[in-house]
Amino acid sequence: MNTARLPHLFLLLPLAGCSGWQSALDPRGSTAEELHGLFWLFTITCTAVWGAVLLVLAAALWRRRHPAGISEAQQARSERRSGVAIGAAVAATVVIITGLTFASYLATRGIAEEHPEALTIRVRGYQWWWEVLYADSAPHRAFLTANELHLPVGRPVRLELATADVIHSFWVPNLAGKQDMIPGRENVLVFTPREPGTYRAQCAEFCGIQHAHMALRIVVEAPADFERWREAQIAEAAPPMTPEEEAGRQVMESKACGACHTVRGTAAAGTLGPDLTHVGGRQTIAAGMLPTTRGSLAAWIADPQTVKPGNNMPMVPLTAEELQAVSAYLARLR
Amino acid sequence: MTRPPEDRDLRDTALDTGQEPDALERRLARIWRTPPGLVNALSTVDHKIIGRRYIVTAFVFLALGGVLAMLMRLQLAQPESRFLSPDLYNQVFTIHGANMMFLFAVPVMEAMAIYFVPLLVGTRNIAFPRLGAFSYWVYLFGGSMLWIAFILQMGPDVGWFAYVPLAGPQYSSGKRADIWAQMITFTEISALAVAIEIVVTVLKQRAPGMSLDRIPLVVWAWLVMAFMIIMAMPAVVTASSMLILDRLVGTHFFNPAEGGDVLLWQHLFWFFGHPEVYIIFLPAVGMISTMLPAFVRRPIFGYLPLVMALLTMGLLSFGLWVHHMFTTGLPRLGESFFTASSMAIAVPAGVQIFCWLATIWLGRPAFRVPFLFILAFFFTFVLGGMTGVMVASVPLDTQVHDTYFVVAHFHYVLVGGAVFPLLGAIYYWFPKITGRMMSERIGRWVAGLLFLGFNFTFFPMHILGLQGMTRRIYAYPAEMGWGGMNLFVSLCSVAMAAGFLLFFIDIFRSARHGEPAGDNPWEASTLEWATSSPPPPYNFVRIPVVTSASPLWDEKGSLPVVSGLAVNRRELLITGMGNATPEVRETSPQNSIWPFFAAIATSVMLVASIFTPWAVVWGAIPLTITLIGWFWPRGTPEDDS
Amino acid sequence: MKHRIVADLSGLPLHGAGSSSQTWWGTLAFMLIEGIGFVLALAVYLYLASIAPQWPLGAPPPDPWPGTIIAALLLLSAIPNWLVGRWAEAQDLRKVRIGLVIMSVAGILPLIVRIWEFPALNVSWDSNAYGSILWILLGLHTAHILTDVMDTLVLTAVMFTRHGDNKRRYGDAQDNALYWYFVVLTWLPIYLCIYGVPRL
Amino acid sequence: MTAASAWRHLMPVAGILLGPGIWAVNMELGQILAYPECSGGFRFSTLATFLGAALALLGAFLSYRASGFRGGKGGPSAFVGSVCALLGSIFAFALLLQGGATLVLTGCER
Ligand code: HEA
Ligand code: HEA
Ligand code: HEC
Ligand code: CUA
Ligand SMILES: [Cu+2]
Repeated sequence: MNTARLPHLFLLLPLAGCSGWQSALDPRGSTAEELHGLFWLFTITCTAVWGAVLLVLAAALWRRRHPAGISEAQQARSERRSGVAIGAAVAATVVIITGLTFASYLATRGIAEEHPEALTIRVRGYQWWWEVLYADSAPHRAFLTANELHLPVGRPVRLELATADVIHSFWVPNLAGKQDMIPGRENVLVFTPREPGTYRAQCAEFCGIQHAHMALRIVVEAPADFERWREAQIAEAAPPMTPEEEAGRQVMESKACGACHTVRGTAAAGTLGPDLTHVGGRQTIAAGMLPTTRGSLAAWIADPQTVKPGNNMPMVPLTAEELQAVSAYLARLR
Repeated sequence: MTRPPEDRDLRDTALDTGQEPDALERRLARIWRTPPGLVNALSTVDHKIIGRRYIVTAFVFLALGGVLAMLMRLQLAQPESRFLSPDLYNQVFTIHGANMMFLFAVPVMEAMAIYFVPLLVGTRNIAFPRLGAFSYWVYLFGGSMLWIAFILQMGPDVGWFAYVPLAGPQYSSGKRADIWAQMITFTEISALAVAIEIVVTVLKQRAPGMSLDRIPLVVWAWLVMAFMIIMAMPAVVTASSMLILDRLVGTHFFNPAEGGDVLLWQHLFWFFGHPEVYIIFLPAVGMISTMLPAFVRRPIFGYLPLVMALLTMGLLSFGLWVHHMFTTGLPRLGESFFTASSMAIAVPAGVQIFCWLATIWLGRPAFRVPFLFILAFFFTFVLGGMTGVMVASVPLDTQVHDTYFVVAHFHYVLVGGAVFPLLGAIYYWFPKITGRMMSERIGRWVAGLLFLGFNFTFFPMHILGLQGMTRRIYAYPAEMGWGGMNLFVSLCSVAMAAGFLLFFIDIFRSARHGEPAGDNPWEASTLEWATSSPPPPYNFVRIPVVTSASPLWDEKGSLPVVSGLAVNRRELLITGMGNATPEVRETSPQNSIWPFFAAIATSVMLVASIFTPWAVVWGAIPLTITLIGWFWPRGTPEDDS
Repeated sequence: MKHRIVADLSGLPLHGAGSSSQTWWGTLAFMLIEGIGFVLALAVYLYLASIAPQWPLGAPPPDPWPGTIIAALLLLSAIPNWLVGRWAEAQDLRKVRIGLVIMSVAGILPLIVRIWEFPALNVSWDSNAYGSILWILLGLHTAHILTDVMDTLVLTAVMFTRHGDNKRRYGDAQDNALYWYFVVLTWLPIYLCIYGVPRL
Repeated sequence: MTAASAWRHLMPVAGILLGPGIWAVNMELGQILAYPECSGGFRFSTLATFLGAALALLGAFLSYRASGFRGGKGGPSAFVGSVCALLGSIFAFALLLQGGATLVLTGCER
């Protein structure tokens, strides 16, 4: 660590600031906005109360006192006044608490509105990645993807949250509060993204060894862009363009890959791992660990346990050419 | 052991002839003492010896837990650090939390009670003292089991509340989660045992005249704590036992595929878990109420509302537990009821703060070290209480739940609300325990380092949580921008470690070379200061009589006492619940090795049952034998009636 | 600090009964702890029943005969139990000895019947959550009876030794009787849950 | 112990019996009633909560009366009565806050 940076650390504190792509202090969605307001109401009120307590404490410590002490009658009077002051403070507490509680109730109601026209997406948590299902009334237009969500700006979205194994929790602070994914329960998260951008979500419930690396990208875009993306996702996997990519496709189908992964349009039809039909087009792989490039794909496939120790993808032994081929193929799948 | 006939039923009045000035003291010392030697040390039932052991052991666990904290901070100081592997980090935070909550915080509060309740209420020993001996060994063995498992890399790694299905048979292999669950059983048995002792001592062994409105506030706090332990602990033992059964013999309590429920675990755990934190907090609050008068030189203002606040918080705390489950998808209306109760608890909390402020206002503060810790408490705990009120709001909690904001909240209330008052209490009562004062100078450094170190370490965590940093992550990407603040936090945590290190140094130094304290160095008003420092084995030469809530201030000249108790056996006084009118004399057990053996038998049975259910059956046999040995009458004078 | 004697308590008796006895309070404390444990187990039963699609889950309702016999045995045993309490209060050594032997038997009998009660539940502990909680409820109460029987046996043995004729032992016998009432009483809600709720 | 003396013993602790007791029952009701109340129909939870608050206040008042309307001076009975009066009031406050929840929320929110 560079010790020259030490003084600058103190600057970082205020600069740590209010913007961020995984920040509750930078609301870009309906729910997050409401909660942001509630947060500041509570923070300002509570800071004021805390400050008042400390002021009274300081006054109690350092107020001027009679060096010779006071008479019993004066003492009794002071005690009576203290009693009244305490009563007043309790009354003030009751009023403030009631106010904060009702603010909380109103916000609860505000974020719980139902939207029949919401876009419904099912997100299922796995140890340590996210399966995403865009449902559709026409079954051939439904599709699976992983670790990334695209949402049209301004339209309410309804996430149906499920889990395949342990408890996970879906949290995209810029857009909404979190909701747990619990085995045996069907939980729902509803919110409306208000501003386009790329946001980061992270699993917020301890789910095992790689809980730290279970993140999601959420891309909020214009409705037209969203539809374009959706059509592309519905389509089958892009065909290989070069002999190397063709060899890669065969690796996918013949080696263990196909036992766990699906690439629609090929023989690979496993469901134990993320759907790879359009993996090349995603921003990251391994649930937010690496940016999607041909090189990182190769690094991941060559040794997933070094990149993300303990995760559920085994190291599949491949020759160097097979590795190059399959990563070229997967990079092609946009 | 035969005794001369005139020894039968010898009363203390008989020794008052004035011929030998110390006859009574020497006689009592002989009857009540614990002789030297290993076997006698293992057989002692003197609450002061047991209490001392308990306190020291709890602080050892604090140090160990703090070392784990330092390891975590080292790992988190930089993004994607490779200092700790994910498996090791997950064990470290689990054991840090479980150790601090189960092996430090609750035991230390109980330990202080074991030592001080009999002295504060004016009796010779705690009720059921052998239970206390048993409790200590069970606690020691259970805590050791956890740490030995960790050293053997079999440490639990599922978080201090071990949510299922992660901790269940399907997703947690090996014995790690079972070690956690059985550690719960150990600590709950030992906590329940002490709770019973406290309840009976406070209700039935108070000095004559110590009516309900004259009981020291810390004793009230310990009484409420004891009742809370009795009502809350069964829930967590039920949960942990069901977990072991699910894992060991195939029951389905938490398996939704076979009619079980994942949330059942959370309900059971948090029904215990929330009262648990008030079990830790209320004694600390009591300590402040009892210490404050000595440092503002007047009685506490608002005795009645303070008692009410203790009772209200104790009861109300049993209805808050779902505030740990706000994001589980339960109906918001039901959850909001828990918001309401969690908000309402701020009222009695506020009452306490206001009464203390008034006490300081009306008094004349003396800025000695215990008082400095009380001031540190005000700053820190009230801040923690504010963030508590914030997370009590359902919608707000949906953003900050499971983030470092909550980590900040609970460290603020735990360290600010419990540890600071505890450290102040140690500085306050160390003279009574050892006969020597701790160092004012070092104490100021300790208080300063801990106060500043703590706030600089934990305040930024509020911001980190709001900026998206979730809990229980062994590493975070550099691109998140959390690195700078985490580094700052880790650096400041060194100040805390330094503060605690100085504290331990001061303890060791003062125990040997501290200034001799005398009976009442703080000129305090409660009964424990009426006897010598350290107290003799029998606590008081004669049981005192109490005529006010500040006995030593209101009876300046001499302490009223009663006579007539026997001195040929261990005897104390049983008094009534309301007014403490003397009812009967009662004997107090002699030293016995059986609690130690019973603790060994219990521990063997509990550890073995992690591996096979038959251990419960077979292990019950030696346990039964030791229990028979414990309760079989021995024909000692204490057995007379 | 100097002392001044303000009262002489030499006249106070040694060791009291009822609320003046520490072991009485200890017995109450144990009753409280175990009572809460039972209430929790019952709460878990009702909770699981409330979320289940049907109840009982995947098994016929338990056969009520062994449980009912035990209920009858326990209720009947309250009579000798009450007598032992009275005799202990009167400090009648011979009668207390007989009474405790009877109570030991009265405690062992339900345990024997219980051997038939577990299979009569018609479900195994590892079949599903319903089976699990049923076995726990029954197991808890069995442990309850078992520990109290052990207690009673030891107390009976002590009564036949030289330590028997002692105010403390009579107090222990009274506490033991009090606790047995608790064992009997706790069976009732458990019985209703196990055998009544499935038939609702 | 006669009925009258039993009553006399219970009065000072009315606050701590009624307040927490009603509040505990109401907590359970709040969890259970959310489901049926979502589908419309009479809001039993509102009735129960406000009625409960009134009863808790009654308990607090009874305790206060038993204490002789004194601060707490006058023996353990007065002390207990005053403590329970304050305690019962706080539970009544918690019940009122819960009642507020039933007024703002419908039971359907998840
Ligand atoms: C000593 C322990 C202690 C104490 C005293 C408290 C006190 C409080 N706690 Fe905290 N809490 C914990 C220990 C403690 N807590 C722990 C360990 C956890 C996390 C467990 C885990 O997940 O690992 C936790 C978690 C926790 C949560 C769950 C958060 C989450 O996981 O999402 C909540 C939510 O309601 C909560 C609320 C409160 C409240 C309302 C109080 C109140 O009692 C605070 C009341 C005090 C004050 C309010 C200050 C004084 C009052 C005044 C000055 C009067 C005026 C005040 C106002 C007008 C507001 N706590
Ligand atoms: C009483 C309770 C208590 C106390 C005092 C502390 C004290 C500290 N805690 Fe901890 N903490 C918890 C209870 C507590 N904690 C709980 C319950 C959790 C949740 C666990 C979970 O998620 O499951 C938690 C989690 C937790 C986390 C979150 C981990 C994660 O989510 O990934 C962090 C992170 O920084 C942390 C840090 C610290 C630090 C820096 C201290 C410092 O205050 C420590 C101070 C340092 C010392 C005490 C060391 C001094 C000792 C020596 C110098 C030894 C040498 C001396 C001799 C040998 C004589 N704690
Ligand atoms: C036994 C199961 C299994 C096998 C076999 C397997 N994978 Fe995986 N794979 C997974 C799992 C599980 C993940 C998710 C890992 C994580 O993020 O925790 C994954 C993730 C991936 C990813 C990243 C996907 C994303 O969107 O982040 C790629 C690419 C991938 N695997 C390619 C392959 C290839 C190529 C092969 C064969 C050589 C293969 N996998 C074999 C289970 C498997
Ligand atoms: Cu999934 Cu944490
Ligand atoms: Cu809580």
